[in-house]
Amino acid sequence: MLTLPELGLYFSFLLFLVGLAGVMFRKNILFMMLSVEILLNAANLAFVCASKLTGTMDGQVVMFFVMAVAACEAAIGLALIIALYRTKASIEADDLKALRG
Amino acid sequence: MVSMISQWILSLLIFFPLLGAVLIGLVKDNQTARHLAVAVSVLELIFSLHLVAHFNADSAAMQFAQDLAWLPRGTGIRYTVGVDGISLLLVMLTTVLCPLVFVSSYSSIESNVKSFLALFLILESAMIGALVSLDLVLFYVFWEAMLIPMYFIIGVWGGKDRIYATTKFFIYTVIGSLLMLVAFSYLYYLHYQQNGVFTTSIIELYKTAAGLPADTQLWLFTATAVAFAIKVPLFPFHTWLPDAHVQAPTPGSVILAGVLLKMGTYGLMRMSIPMFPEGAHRAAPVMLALSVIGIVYGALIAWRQTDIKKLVAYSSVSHLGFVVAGLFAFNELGYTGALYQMVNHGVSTGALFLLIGVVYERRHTREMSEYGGLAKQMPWYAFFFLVATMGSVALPGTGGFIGEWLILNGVFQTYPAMATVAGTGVILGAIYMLWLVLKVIWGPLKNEENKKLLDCSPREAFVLATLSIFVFLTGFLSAPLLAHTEPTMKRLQESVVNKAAYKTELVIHGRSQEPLKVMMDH
Amino acid sequence: MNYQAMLAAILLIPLLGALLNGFLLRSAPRVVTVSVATLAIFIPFIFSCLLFFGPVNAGEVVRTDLFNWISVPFQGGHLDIPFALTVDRLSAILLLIITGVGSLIHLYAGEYMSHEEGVYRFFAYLNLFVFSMLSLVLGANMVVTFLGWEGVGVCSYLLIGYWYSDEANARAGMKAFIANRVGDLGFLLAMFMSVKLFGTVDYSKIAAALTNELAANNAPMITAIGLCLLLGVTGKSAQLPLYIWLPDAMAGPTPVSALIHAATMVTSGIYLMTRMSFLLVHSHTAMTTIAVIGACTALFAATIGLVQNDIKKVLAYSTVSQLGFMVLGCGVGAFQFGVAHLMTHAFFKALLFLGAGSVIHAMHHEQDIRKMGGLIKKMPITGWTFVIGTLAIIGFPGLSGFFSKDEILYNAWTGPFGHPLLWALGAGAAACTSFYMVRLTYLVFFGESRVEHAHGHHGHGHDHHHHHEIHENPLAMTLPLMILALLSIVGGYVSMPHAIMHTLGVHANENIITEWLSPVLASAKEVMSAGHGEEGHGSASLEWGLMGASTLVMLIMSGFALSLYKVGPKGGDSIANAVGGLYRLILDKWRIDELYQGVIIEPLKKVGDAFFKFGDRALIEGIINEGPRGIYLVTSVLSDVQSGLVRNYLKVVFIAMVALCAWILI
Amino acid sequence: MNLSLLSFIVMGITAVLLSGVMITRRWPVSAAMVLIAIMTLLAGMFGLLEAHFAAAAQIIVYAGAIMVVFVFVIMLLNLPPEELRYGGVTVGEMILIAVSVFVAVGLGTKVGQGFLTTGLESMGVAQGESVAGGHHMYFPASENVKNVAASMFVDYLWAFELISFLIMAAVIGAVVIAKKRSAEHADAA
Repeated sequence: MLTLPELGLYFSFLLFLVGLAGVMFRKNILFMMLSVEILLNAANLAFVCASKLTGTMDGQVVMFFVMAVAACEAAIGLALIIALYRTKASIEADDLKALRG
Repeated sequence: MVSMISQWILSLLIFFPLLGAVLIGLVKDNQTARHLAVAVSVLELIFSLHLVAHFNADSAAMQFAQDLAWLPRGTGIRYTVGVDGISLLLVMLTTVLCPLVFVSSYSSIESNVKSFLALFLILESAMIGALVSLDLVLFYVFWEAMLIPMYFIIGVWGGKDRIYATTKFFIYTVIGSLLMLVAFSYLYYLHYQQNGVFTTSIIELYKTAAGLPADTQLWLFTATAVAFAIKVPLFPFHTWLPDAHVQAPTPGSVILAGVLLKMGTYGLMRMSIPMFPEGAHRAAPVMLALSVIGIVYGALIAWRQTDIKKLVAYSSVSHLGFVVAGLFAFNELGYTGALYQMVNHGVSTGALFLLIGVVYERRHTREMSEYGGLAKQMPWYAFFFLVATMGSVALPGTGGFIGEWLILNGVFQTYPAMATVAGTGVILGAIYMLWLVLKVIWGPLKNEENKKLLDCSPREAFVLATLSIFVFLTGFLSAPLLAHTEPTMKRLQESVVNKAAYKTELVIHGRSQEPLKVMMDH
Repeated sequence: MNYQAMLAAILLIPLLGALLNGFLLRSAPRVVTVSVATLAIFIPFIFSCLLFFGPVNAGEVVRTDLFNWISVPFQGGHLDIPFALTVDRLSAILLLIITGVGSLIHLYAGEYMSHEEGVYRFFAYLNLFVFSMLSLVLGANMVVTFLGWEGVGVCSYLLIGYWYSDEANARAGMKAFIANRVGDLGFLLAMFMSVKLFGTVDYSKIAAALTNELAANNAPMITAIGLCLLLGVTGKSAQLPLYIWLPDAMAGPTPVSALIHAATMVTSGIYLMTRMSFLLVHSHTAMTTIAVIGACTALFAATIGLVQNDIKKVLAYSTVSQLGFMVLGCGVGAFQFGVAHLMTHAFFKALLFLGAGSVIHAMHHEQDIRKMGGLIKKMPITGWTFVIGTLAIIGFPGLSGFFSKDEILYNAWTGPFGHPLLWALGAGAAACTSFYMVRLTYLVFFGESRVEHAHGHHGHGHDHHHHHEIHENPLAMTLPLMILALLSIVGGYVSMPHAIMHTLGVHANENIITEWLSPVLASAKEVMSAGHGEEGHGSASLEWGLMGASTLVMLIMSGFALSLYKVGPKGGDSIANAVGGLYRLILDKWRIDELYQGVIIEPLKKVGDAFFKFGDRALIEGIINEGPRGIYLVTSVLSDVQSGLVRNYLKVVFIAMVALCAWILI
Repeated sequence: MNLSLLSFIVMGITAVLLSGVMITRRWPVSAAMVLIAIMTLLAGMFGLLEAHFAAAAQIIVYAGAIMVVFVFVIMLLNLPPEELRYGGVTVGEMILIAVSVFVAVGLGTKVGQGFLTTGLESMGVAQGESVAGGHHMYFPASENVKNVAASMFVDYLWAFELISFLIMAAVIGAVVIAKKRSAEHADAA
């Protein structure tokens, strides 16, 4: 018999796949960040399901922390986008290759 | 009130310099920042006096302990700190050296003053943390935290080849740390396998580790000992030291020689030997041989250097060879001597690096041939130089003598031949140090540029005089100082000789008890 | 004031003097500096006299524990080393010599150094030296003795290099310190062995613990202790093979040579051997080695002394040679005569050095005896006291050297560890001594004056205001000479030979020094007499015979020297030319320094260089640097994967995730 | 099949589909709007999982606060619509997609067989037991907020405090990064 949390974990996997595709195939940093939000939401879903599965509150607490981290990420990331747009007049991810080894 | 202070004193000592670092960030003016750093470190020194005042010298337990929850319960990782006879002297050495270093940095550091001071305070905090932590993870965190400020101190304020030196320093140390981490993780896992709970408490792991089979012990011992040997540095892991010392700014060299190197020997004394007594026994001949080779090797190389700082750096290799040899003599004479020699080496070599800094600031060279005859122009400088030299060559009446005497005596009781070879290091030590004195202090004042050198400023004289006093104080007041370490040394000897677990316990504001298992269950 | 406090005061007052002069009185007038320094030795001298004639004379041993110095748990018990001082009959003699001769030399030095600037440094070092020397002889255990042992070494280092602006002086100081350090290692090892064997380093406790059984069961260890102590002695007392530092040490101011390198520091080895006599006598090997080393040194150094032209160098080699006599005395079991010779030597050699200093002072630092001559007319007090010193050292009958030296020579033949061969070596050394001392004295004080001539060439006009008129020095310099001359005459009667005593009708079993030191040497005597059934195989006739022989040799050699050098310093040239190669070899001090330099120092330097170049730079650094190069090759391939595009990094994450899920499925 | 399970499945499928829709939008604003919808759906799923606090927080913090910031920035930048693809899909990418679809289907089948539950049980984690060991208690759904609070402010107090620092640092950092450099402007002018 399928239970809710198990199904939720599966959905979270699918959501994660789609989000990852978004980050991989979009070159606009804004879209990438939106996709990252999906990734984080998928993770949150997994945490809540795990909390339900194990019967503890740990998962939910961690989900809350993830949410806080997501907020930070959004704040810093968007600030970076603004700063980037100001200096390069572009938010194309492919323009940023400083990490090339 | 006192028990309240005693309970929190170690945490205060760890985090107070961090607070100081934050405050320095808020200050605008460089000069104010310097004063502030000195004030913070002096306050730290005053706080640390509480340890001496209230330390129970009859006990080998971990005193002033604090045991708090830190990471989630199931991991077994806790915030556990405490001080015993081994760490007490080293904590005091750290808190004494730091103010002196800050005072000396008034003239040696000119650029990015605030960042330097903040990094240095962070370093102090990490050093004290590493010395007092009784939890492997906590120890590891502080151990790595020491690395980062030092990396920047050498890399930003260092000499010409600073990047090379600091990278080398970093890579060497990190490789060692990783080995140590692997060993600790395996031990952590073994403890779980045997007892069904996770713990990183050093006190608990003493029991587990001592019961392991000899082979396992040998492996774990080797992994940890290599990590510490790199930090010491023991021959043949020493090549990072001359580079780091030569490139580091004066305060960096002082604290590197004074405290950071002692972390290696401290680690051997706190972790490797008592945790894996059986392994230590098996590895002892190798460790002794390496340290004796290091003594002679370092001394001979030191003799042939023309760069003053390099000479002193290689002398550190030689001196720390003595310390390691003392540790592996496996008797109280050796341990006590090693511990005492750590302190003395910190004082006398610290003084030597400060002295080098004094002339380097004036002449911007470290070549011996550029100097000569400074005694004529700088009589006080010559005086301090001689005192530091005498401390370094272990003249009776200086602390170095007590340390080296105890070490050689201890080694002699178990390995007479090794002690005899190591004893030649005493002769070679005199040769290279007096050679240095001959070339820098004595002789005719030939170089025109040296003829207008100024003698030590009052500030420099203050720092050097303080260290000189310590050189002699440790030489005569060794009995009361060593009394603090005696029970710990006895306990260590019991554990090593019987190859049994090192037994100790936490003393939390006055009462002795097992480490707290459950504190915050609702 | 009780005796314990007095004992502590004896040690601490010189230290106080050193600190006062070194720190507080740096800019004080010269007279203050000198008075403080001299008083800091003279007050302890008074205390020493009180002790000497009080409790020590009564046979007591005064002991005081100042503080607990080192205290370490050890083998279930405790190794406690207090900073303890003790004075018995042996150390009392040395106390008197150190403080007494020391006071005289301080007084003398005040005048001698009158042309120097910043003498506070000199007197601070000198007082510090006396402090170290006192802790050497007063120490109740080996570690306190070692404090003094190394302390005198470092003070000697500082004083030899006092005129540091000349690098040669500083180098001589360094050489002294390092040669001493080699010996110190021996002392250290002896300490460690006694900790291992007895669990203590306290002399009295070792003596109590050392039973005949223990000694018999641990014979190799006892021998090893003895040989290690001997190594220490060769360093400090300038014996073969470590004597090389002492002649160079003459670079220091002459009062230093008198105090340190004649009267006190170099004799500490004899003190140590006498102190440890109860242990040494258990090892036949060690004693024989000591005796052989002493005898060889005595002869060897004396041969070098024959041809030296520097007034202080001659005295230096003479000191080495005389120290050889003392070590020989100890080695054959006649410790009391070693000490007696130590004392008489302290008197006459201090006198000779101070006399030499007086000459050098008057001649404005000229030390070459070929440029002296006929000085006795200009400096009568210096001259005649010097003659007394010479007579004493060559063993002119009736003077101090005669008694102490002849007792040693007699014992070298007949003593418990004696051998006629040892006597022969000693007698040869004594013959050489007679020759070079008479040569020295004659060339400096008698004959034609060669002074004006030499200085005439030097005066380039700018020197005109300097009066080269040589005249006697003031009382502060001559008074010590006179006192020491007196002591050189009478000092030897403490060790009057039996034969003479009997002839003179003195009714005593033993001479004064033997009687005085009998408590200290009792256990050693016991062991020696047990080892050698018949007590002394000597006789009065043998004693007379040996005495006569050495006096005869002395007279012949002195006469030979006088006849040779009557014509001036070139008198010896005919012999020198006859044995040209040998002469040059001896003039170059047998080239021992060069030997050490070539065999030990230079190879060690090369090893150091090799360690640095091949060990550190090539081998260790090579491994360290090449290892990462291999890693670098791998990483340079891998780094192409790092495109810098976030997208590509994420693909890796994606692949990993899919692989993880696939792994779970399978 | 009860109602809650049915609605959960519907919500989940919708969310996945919507996310597919989201990543293919050309206009950032529409993508953000779709994302808000996804988050709302997720909140509903949280509710069904009896994580009421999480559901509320999801709506308030995510859909409310974070997404508003996104929309603000999008409007601030006023970007033009974007071309969807930057080039052809490579062979490697196609293989990747194929494999991932395969894996996803496989995983779905396994989940349908109760794989996760048995997996957890085999790891020794039963209902009502914390992996980290310690508690053995049952949390009634009606007290969800209380339970979360009990856990968060006792076990995770340190982490909670640290997170608050992190947020503060992020706020300050965002201001510093996005601030117009007055010096630069002065230079430019």
